[in-house]
Amino acid sequence: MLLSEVGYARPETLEQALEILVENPGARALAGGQTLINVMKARAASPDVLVDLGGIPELKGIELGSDGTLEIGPMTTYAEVISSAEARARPILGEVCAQIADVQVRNRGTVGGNICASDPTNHLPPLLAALGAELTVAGMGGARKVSAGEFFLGVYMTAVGLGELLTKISIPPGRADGFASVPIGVDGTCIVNAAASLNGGARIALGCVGAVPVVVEPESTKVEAVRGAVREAGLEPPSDVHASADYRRHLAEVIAARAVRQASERAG
Amino acid sequence: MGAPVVTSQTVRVEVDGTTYERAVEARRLLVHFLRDDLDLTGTHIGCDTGNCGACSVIVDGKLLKSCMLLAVQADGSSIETVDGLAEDGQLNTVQQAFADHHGLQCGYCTPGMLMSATALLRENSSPSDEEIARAIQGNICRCTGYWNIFKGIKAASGQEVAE
Amino acid sequence: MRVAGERGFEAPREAVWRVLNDPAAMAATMPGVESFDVHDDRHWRANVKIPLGLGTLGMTMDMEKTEEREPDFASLAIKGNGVGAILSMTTAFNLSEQDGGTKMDWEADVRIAGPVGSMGQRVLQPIVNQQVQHVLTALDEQVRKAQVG
Amino acid sequence: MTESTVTEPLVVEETETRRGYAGQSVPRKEDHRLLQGEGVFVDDVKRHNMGFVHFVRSPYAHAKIRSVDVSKALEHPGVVGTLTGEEAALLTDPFFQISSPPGAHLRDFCLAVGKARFAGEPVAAVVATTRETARDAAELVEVDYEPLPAVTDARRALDDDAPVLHDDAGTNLTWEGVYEWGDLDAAFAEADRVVKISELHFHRFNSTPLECNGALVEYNRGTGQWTIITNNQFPGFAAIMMGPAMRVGLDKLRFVTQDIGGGFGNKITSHPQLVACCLLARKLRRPVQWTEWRTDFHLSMSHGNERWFEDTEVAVKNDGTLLGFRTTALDDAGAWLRYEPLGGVIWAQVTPGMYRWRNIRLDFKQVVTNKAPCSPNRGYSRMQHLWFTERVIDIVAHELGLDPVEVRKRNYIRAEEMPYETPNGCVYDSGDYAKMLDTALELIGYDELESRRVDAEARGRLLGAGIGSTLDSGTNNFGQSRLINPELQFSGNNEVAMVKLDIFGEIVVTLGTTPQGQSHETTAAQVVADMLGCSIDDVNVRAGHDSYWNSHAGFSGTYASQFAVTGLGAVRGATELLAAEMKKLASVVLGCSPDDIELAEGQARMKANPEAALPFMALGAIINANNAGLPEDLDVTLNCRYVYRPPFQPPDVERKFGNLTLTYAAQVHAVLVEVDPETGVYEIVDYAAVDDCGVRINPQIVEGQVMGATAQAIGAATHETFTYDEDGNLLTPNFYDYHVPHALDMPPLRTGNIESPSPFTSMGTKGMGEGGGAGIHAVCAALQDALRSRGNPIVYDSCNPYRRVWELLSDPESSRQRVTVEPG
Repeated sequence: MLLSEVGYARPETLEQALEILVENPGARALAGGQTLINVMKARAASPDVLVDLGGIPELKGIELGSDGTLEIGPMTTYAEVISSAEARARPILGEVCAQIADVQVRNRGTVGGNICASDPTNHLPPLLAALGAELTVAGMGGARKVSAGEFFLGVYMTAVGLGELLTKISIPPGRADGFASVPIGVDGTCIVNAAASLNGGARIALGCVGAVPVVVEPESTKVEAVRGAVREAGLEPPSDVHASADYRRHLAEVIAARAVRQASERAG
Repeated sequence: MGAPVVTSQTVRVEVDGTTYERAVEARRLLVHFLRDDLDLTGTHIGCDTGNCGACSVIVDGKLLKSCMLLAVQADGSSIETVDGLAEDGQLNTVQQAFADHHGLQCGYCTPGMLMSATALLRENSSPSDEEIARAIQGNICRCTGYWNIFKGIKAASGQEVAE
Repeated sequence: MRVAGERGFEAPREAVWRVLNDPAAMAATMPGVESFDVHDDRHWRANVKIPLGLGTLGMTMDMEKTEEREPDFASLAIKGNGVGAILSMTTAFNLSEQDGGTKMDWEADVRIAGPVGSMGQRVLQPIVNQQVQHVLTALDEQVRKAQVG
Repeated sequence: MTESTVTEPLVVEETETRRGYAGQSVPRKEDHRLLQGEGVFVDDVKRHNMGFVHFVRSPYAHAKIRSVDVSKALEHPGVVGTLTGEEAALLTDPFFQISSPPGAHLRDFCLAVGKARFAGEPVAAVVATTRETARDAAELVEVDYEPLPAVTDARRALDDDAPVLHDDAGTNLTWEGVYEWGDLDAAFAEADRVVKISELHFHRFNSTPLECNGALVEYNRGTGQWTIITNNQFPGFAAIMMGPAMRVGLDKLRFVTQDIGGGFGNKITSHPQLVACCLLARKLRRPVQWTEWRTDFHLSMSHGNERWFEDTEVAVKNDGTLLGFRTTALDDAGAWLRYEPLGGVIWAQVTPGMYRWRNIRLDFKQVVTNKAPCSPNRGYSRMQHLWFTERVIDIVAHELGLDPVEVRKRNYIRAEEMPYETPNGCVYDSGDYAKMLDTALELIGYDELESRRVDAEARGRLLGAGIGSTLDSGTNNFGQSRLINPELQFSGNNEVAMVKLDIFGEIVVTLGTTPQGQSHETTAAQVVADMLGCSIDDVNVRAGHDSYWNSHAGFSGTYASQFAVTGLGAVRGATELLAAEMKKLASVVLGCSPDDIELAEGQARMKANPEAALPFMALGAIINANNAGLPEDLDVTLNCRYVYRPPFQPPDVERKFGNLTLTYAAQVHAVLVEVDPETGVYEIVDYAAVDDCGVRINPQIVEGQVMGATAQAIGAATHETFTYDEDGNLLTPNFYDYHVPHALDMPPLRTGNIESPSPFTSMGTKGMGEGGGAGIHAVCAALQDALRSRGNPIVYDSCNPYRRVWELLSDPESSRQRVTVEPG
């Protein structure tokens, strides 16, 4: 419950934030804090400095481009996604954000925080991987783009390196998306989740079955094809008090098929 | 000119209409700042993982859990807590409805629960059962099973409640 | 938590054996190693800062070689002490010659206790797997270096 | 001060005709402060210069402690001092053990000494000027551990190669007892069938009150007295544990509680931490404050008893008539016996469950394991046993192809048999279980079960119905502790109340209880106002407990479903005394006989001439401030203390026979679940809870207890579990993985009520509030019913998260191997 001593800075520009991160290798970005503060309460991790991104206007907001691409600032909260008119261009985004945690967390937690935390049970990593999102990572030397499929490196680990920040999430247009999960209780922590997108070939991303989302591309959207593709993905899911590895493997097949079914219904 | 890195700073907040200013360590959680530094003990702590919602307060109009926010992050904000709900010791509508429908037993989750109910009713003056349950999903109660809390919130919104 | 696997090296068994038994080379395989002290040929200590994205997990790792049968078998006991976690691990490897290279069968029994445990198995198990993969990849690198050098 | 004690319960005055507060859902007195955040919970209390305590906890489930070095912690700025196990062992004696040998030999101190026996066990304590600093410094305490193998499965604890936790005991089997009543051989000879169940498992969980434990402890050097402001829910028990250990008399320990954020039994055994705080307050010459956080609580405090039922055999007739059973209950107490082995007898309060079988044998074995110590949890020990009897009923019905409703009705104890003496001498006071079942079935729409099944199937779901019938035995006869240890000198029960009329006419009620949400201030005021004929607003019931009020006795506290009997019994007794004194005083002033006086409308007045009246204020003023001229022999203080003592005899230790509790509230719950056969995910779609706790003083409050217990049962049945890995790490150490039900998890609930007044209590009330276990039984039964068409699996565990349901679906056969039916 009680944090270790930590430095705090609240920069007003992206550049200031990057400067602090570069100067302090032990510094970490603080987005909504709905994961990081908890990890610090447990003292499972103790950054030297927290760089609060809450004061940087350019990291917020949702824009819908003329080509239908949604550009979401990483400091946009789930609640803002849910209520955003622009975000309805890709309805699955708001629908999934509404399943995350609870009102309080949705008011504070951010899209960027959810994906940068890269907790294996989070909702957005598999969703963005399935949607084919592109993530912009900026450092002092400039910005680069990383596909969602390559963004997640491990638990709490992403392509955002030391001295870098996630600055934008770009989501291509589309509507034929689905999301399914087996959570603990109604809308609790996910035991297995899956996102599917049928915009130009079927792509499924499975969550909770490894350190990072596992992307599967079945040959068709038929249930057997989907389940077969998941079966062949060679999943090595963790075993815990909620599910054995076998059960997670089984759920991954079922849930993937359900996500694809939802996506298909929307495609039709 | 970069932003300074500090390990403590002076935090100025308005809580339920009163302005407070205190020097506080960067690591101090908002809930401890309220309870220990400002002696506003109405806001409670029931877990250490951000799950239970006993510490829920409204910061600049948004319902948040004060255990997942540093006090320094709240600098300059206006905070509403359970202490500000009643006026001159008169229970407000939501508080009275909780009492009428026995929506509390030990009373420990109640401050957070009331803040969640307050936030809901500001946005939705006539919530459905489902909307009420969603609004307090982030608040754990171990005494009531929530059923009487549902009734209390529904009644507070002026809707009829089946007994 | 028990993890096991096998790995092939394009190097003779002796070369792999040397790397595995060279504390300095082994130190280089560990994630976030900051300093390294060799007490004697069976005991060494490392200070590591395991990078975890959200922060680092500082730990002092005491390693003891518990058994050794050159050139194919050794086992180690590792005790790690950190603020967020206590680690206790036993690991063993078996080297055999295979297709001109070397095959290593390895297994490890990893036990983690302390505050990091309160974050839950959903993150712990993948973290352990991740760190093991890190060590194995770094080991490849060390074997290659030893070959070149 | 006037004091009196009686052995017989008081009789309700039949002349009372005025509609009183009793029986009405009057608003709670507690609510006004709690709704404004103005309750005083333990962590709200502050003292000048107080230091914050942080415990250093063992990361290992089992380890030798080679050394504890606090020097670096002491050097840390802001640190005030430390306490180690070695110091504690010098300054205190081991806690008194309830058990007979070998459990009696355990040496339990406030901190681990020499060895840590579960992950999370406090090993040392650090005090600093801020909470954060105390934790920083705790990390600097260097403990040299030598890890030892751990045993976490009770079934392995008695293996030859199992590590022994307590060398002083020499075995992990710390207590065992054989209970046998009736004629088992005859029962099995008469049986048409014998149903054998190899193993059933009741899992480990607790009620997780939202507020964790805590204390603020001050030491008065001049008097040698400690003031312990805490949320311990049974200070009487804490005192008898702490006083001898600390080598002081009980008056040196002043316990103060006000508002408690839920207890459910889980706040009874905080005495080790309280002792550590006392030692620190004395050593450091300053108040010390300890707040337990959620993860600390899960790791170390008050888990509910985990129990295995092995080699069960049930003797049954073809028509479903139950004749008897044999089983072995293997109870896992965790690492220490802090309230145990009382669980080894408490179950016997409900030996036959609600059923008429007369031939029962149960071999009880309790073992210690490297897990957190067990102590009472809502439904303590009876819930485990009742789950077992309910599981037996359903499995027997299932295997014999009988209707579980019919089997229950055939075997339920009948209303006309009440009061009913069980095979072990307990007396069920009243009730009509069959009627309760009918009510529950009606509420759940049982008539339409088959059409709902068809409807669910059409949606790809499996519908199942389940019943849980359960008893809530209240008001313990502590004489049952002698069945555990014949040396113990405990028996009976008691509770205290004081009622006084003060100078300005206010009535002040002081209780010995420590409520945690049970609304004692309100119900006590209802009773007092009715008896004194005044407004409930004129009755002030003091909030909380303070042992300096002298309103407590040895068994005072709030636990084991007893307030409606013991607490209100004491309140009634004290109020009767006060009423008599008020009448006597009024009669002197008004010049008549006390019999001519009635108390009504806040006045003592002459029945024949209501104009001749003294307001309560006048009575209070006369005695307290204006008493010159009163007759010398007027024996009136207007300050009455009463000790209620229920009518108990010590049980027969040899036969393990006797009445163990005074009242038996009953609950019948019925649920409908829908299972998704593809995933094992299920949902409770309908729920009915029917309760009978005799006369209800405040129906809304009673219903609140029923609802709360139901929600806890739903949580326990579905997701809540303290699960350990084989190394002894707790896998559910906080609300990340220990999923308690949220608002969205709650099914629609219908409640029903029957009132069967208890013939044994003054108002016909029964203790209540712990009967929620019915929900666990009902969910288990409903799952078994739902899965019938999928290979007929047997639900064998009390906790059925989705993964277990999926296991039952995907491999029904391995669960079926647990059950065989043989000819009798």
